[in-house]
Amino acid sequence: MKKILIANRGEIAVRIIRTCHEMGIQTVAVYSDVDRQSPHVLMSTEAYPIGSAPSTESYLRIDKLIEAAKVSGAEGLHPGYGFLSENPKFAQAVIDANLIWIGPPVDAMINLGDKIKARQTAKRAHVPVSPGSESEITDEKVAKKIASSIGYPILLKAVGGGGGKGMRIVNKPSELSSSLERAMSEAGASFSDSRIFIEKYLPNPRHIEIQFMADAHGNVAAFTERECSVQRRYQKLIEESPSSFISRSLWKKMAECAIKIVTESGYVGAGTVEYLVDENKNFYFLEMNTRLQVEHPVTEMICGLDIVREQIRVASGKKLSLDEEYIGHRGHAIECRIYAENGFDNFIPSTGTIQELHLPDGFGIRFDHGIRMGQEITPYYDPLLGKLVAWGNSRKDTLNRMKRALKECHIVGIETTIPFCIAVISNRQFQTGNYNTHFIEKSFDELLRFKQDNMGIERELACAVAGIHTTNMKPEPTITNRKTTEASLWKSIGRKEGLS
Amino acid sequence: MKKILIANRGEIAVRIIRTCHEMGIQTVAVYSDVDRQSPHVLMSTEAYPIGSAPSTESYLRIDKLIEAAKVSGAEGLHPGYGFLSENPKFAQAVIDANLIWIGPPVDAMINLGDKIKARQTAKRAHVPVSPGSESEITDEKVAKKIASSIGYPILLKAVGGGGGKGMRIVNKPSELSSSLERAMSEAGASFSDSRIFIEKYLPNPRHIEIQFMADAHGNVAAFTERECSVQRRYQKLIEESPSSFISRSLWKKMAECAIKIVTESGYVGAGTVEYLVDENKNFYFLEMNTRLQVEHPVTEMICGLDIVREQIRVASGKKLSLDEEYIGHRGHAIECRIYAENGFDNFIPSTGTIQELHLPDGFGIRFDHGIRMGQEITPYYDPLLGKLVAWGNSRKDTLNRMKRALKECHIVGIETTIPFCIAVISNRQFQTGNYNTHFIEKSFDELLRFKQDNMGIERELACAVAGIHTTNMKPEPTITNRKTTEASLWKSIGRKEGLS
Amino acid sequence: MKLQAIIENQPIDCQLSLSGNEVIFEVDNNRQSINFVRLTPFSYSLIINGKSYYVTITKHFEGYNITIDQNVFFVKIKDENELLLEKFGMSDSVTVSNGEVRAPIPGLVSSIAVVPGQSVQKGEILLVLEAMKMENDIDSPSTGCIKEVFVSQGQSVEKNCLLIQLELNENERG
Amino acid sequence: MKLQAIIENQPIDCQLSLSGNEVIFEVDNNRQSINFVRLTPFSYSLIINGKSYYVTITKHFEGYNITIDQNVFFVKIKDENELLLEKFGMSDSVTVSNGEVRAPIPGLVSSIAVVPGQSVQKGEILLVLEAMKMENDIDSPSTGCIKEVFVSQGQSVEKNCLLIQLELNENERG
Repeated sequence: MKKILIANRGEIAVRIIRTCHEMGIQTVAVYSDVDRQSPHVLMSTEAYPIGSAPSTESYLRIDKLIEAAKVSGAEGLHPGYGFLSENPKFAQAVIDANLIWIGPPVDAMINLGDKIKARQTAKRAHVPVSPGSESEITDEKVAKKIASSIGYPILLKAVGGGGGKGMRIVNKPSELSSSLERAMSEAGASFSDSRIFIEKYLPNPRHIEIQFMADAHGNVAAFTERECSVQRRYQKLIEESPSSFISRSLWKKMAECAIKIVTESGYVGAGTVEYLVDENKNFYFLEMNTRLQVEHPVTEMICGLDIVREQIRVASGKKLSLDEEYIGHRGHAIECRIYAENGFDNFIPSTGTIQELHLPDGFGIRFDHGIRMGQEITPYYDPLLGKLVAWGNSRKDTLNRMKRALKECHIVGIETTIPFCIAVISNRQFQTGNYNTHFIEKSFDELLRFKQDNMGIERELACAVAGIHTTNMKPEPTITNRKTTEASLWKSIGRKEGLS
Repeated sequence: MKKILIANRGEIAVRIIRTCHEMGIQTVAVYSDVDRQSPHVLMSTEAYPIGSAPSTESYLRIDKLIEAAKVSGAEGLHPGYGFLSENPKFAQAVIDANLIWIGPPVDAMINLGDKIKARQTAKRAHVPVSPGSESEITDEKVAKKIASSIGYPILLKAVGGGGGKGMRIVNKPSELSSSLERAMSEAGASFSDSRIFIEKYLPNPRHIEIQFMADAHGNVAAFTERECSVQRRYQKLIEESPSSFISRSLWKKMAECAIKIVTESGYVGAGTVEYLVDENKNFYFLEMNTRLQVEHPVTEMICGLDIVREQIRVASGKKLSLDEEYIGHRGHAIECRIYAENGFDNFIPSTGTIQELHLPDGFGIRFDHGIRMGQEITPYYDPLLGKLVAWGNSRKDTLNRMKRALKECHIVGIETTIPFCIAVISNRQFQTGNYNTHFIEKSFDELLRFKQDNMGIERELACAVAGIHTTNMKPEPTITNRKTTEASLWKSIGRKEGLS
Repeated sequence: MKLQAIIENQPIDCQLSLSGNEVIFEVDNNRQSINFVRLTPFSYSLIINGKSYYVTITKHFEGYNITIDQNVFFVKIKDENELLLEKFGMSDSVTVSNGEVRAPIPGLVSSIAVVPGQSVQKGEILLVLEAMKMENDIDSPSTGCIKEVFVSQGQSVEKNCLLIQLELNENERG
Repeated sequence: MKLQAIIENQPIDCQLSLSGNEVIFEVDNNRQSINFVRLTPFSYSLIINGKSYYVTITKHFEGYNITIDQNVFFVKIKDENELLLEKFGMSDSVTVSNGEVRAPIPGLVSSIAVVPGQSVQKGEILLVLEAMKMENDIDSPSTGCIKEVFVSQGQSVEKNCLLIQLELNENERG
């Protein structure tokens, strides 16, 4: 392939552009009106507008994406994650337009992307699956019946996609009706598919997943597990690999199951099998992600392989550049998702302009992001600004390095999850490696206390800075003086611009 | 150690601060007047002023450095590279002040930092040494005699330090006098030591070096070789590891020699043995660097070890965290030094303000730098802004990744070696791996042509942008309109400042 | 110069005397000498007794968001004139619960659960605001009656946009 | 609008018509439509027939340093008025070799090799300028006689600072 269209935005579009350029492949970016100045547009070889800000008018418009690919002469299309990446209709439209779809075969997407079919596929492959509904929930009555048969609490989940969207936990029958309605509405908005199914709610699970790569020549490779139990609102916040909870022999079993599903479904490309693991180390198939995942860099850092590059190679019909089936690792890696959200205030999204940007760097640090100074963070899309990844020889070294890097990262003008991530990384429970998917809710008070304990002398300092700033910035009080100030400002602007 | 003073500035001070913070060690930065706003000051736990801009008034002032260490309560001192890092008097003063010197023992510094004594030490350790003067050159007559005995061309080199400072190649007797004078003056200014010695000039050598670490418990570890043949003015520009020229068996021999020198000199800490290797793969001891080297990240990337961390551990009396003597590598790494210099105009230094900064990132990329937006690059110090390092599975992958990252790096407001490094990385000769220390001078025309060939459509585009910029920026012609512009500028400033 | 800093709603009286890049900062008779430089429009470097602080500052409502070592502080400053006005009861800083329901975040009104005239309990859902793909319930801040709904389904709203006006019960007024 | 761009000393006549974020740019009857946005005071994004360019621009002497894809171009712009003045012979852009020796880089004068009244050959060393730890020879641009030396040893000089005034031989004047 000589030219690839990336049907996405933000950090993942930037991430894919980087690998394409390293492979000597030209890139085609697409952008909505509010993304004209976004990094993926600036970095790409080519860029085409595809509509207005709401993603239904741009990044979810199959027709416009195909048209941009045709106009630009792109040979392949990479969907990234989110948006249309797990939509088999989109994949089919791409293939019908004689473009190479950088993703799994459409059949595999249908059978695995659809959460209900995925559970059936897993069962056929003899992979353990948790109790739940065998088909979609058509009405409340059916839901009530299934829920009481498997026992509350239960989980409502979207058939059409993941990421916590359209997901609701239901503790008792009285909550079922409104939760079902809300879940269906969210699922519809996020995936254009409002179907919901029911799953048994496991009390203290860890979220463990197996990333794999399969080529069209029958080669499969499964990587060391990723632990993704630090979640808020069912969305991952911090991921690491390897997991402190999973022995090599347990990993091997989970990896074998992943490969069984790949074989059963005729899967080709990159994918991830997600499991829930209970306290007794029983694991259950949770779902399959038929696309590149947000947290894929964690695996790249410990196995030394560019997963996007493998995706492109495989889509071109090439063999995997790996010759083993079970891929080991070197050291430890951890990822903190930097969202435009205030972690201590219910992860409320923050919008605004990035006034200044100082990013961490140095040995073992990687920051995959899609932001730049002066950029406007709008409420239209997912608030993920970037992913800070640290690598180290041991888990302890890696956590220390991550903390250093988080403290070095200054994204000025919006609130981010950096302070929250620092609190998590500094948390003793987290440091022991003994945590599950309830970590954030259970440790929230402790995390908040950590933050407040670190606000000693700095309170007064903040007052001093506000005082200095106010005093320094104040326009002079009289009209006469103000004119002078204006003139000198004009001069300083001129100087900045190089005019004087 | 709980607190370390870093007697340096720029990227290396930042690099050392990072490791200290990861180890939970507080840092003390020192700064000259012009460095008050430099990143190493902003990132450090503490910072103390040590004098005016010229390094003789600040970074070379032993008394002020020791005083800052005392005032701050630092327990150890890391000298970085350059400045006083190879000065045994400084090391002794640090030790006399009851501080831990993070560097080799003073004796080893004297015997190896002094280039003449180093050659003698190498000879005693049965390591091959090239022909040259056995002692320092006291006058021109002696120089003439030695030069004619070993045969022109010869090389004049500073006894007291490296980095190409005080180095001159002399082709014929008539050039000797003025070259000697200039070399002595430069050496004096750079190392407070104007002594010069003579070495046989090898025609087409490759510069290969062995990084090693030794602890106080008799453990030594030698790392895979670094190739540093891409040089201008005897200063390294691009380094990589491993070298395409060195087989594993040749590396083993060079590493063994390095360990012999360590044993012979009773060396403890991090150090590098530099060799010249001729076309027949004979290697000669060139000199020893008794300090951390600029290019140490290349080794860190392929061996997965933080060398500064090992330095600090060893200085604290701990054992190396390596248990093998010969350290292998994974993949390939390359470093481009980003200097504030125009590589296509005789590497003329460039000063000015960094108006904007966009740094490369992503898998396999590391950028150790000491700059920030708004920073003034002054002529007072070494023009190294940072070091861009790429890692990849193969040399080819690594070069492709480096090229991508160089293109992503925008340091606006000053000229840098980025365009020159792109030309080198894109050069076919360089890509084959078949190059020596004359690469830049011999390929210069080709590199320049590459640059010019890439300036096609962009010439017109540059005109368009200049036109747009001039038209957009122009103040309105009449006084009345100008007033409005002023008012709106005032407003926009206010808005920027958040006043309105 | 005397100033009052209101940090996270807590007033701190302080005194500031600037000369060049040095400032004497005094709180509760505790004097500190601070060396400061403004690095950019949005950041400062402070050195206090050798300790180095990198501080960023951006305007936020009527005050500033100030970040030190990744901790964010919201600070408002009142100068001598403002303090004097306040002393004479002329301050405008008193906030009243006036029944206005404003958008806490920018987003899209995905559904409206109430109509004018309807009575609502405190905590009852008024409308759903969709932002960054999540649906956020906007609950009633107090018990009362819907006076007016200013937005319609599908409408994009800015942060702080007035969404709904409540008629408060007498005892709910602030 | 008609403009003349002088790029690396080569004049290019061009025509520019801006409307909003679109500009029609014409050189030699070759018209291009460019979509542009100013990202920051020092950078633009251009999209031309789908091709995306990130461009940075900083003031440099009387023109601009413009960087596109890591290539740096020095461009001066003359507008219609300036072109008109030039047509009537009123241009001020003619440079003369006037015997001035200026500092090509900022640095420290580490030694001076000449004294006033001394004759020098073209290429002879006049003084040594130390910058960033390297010693740089400043050679005489032409044969002549030293009229005045404006700097002394150890002095720091800015870029473009007048170092030495030469009295040129008659045939050396430009």
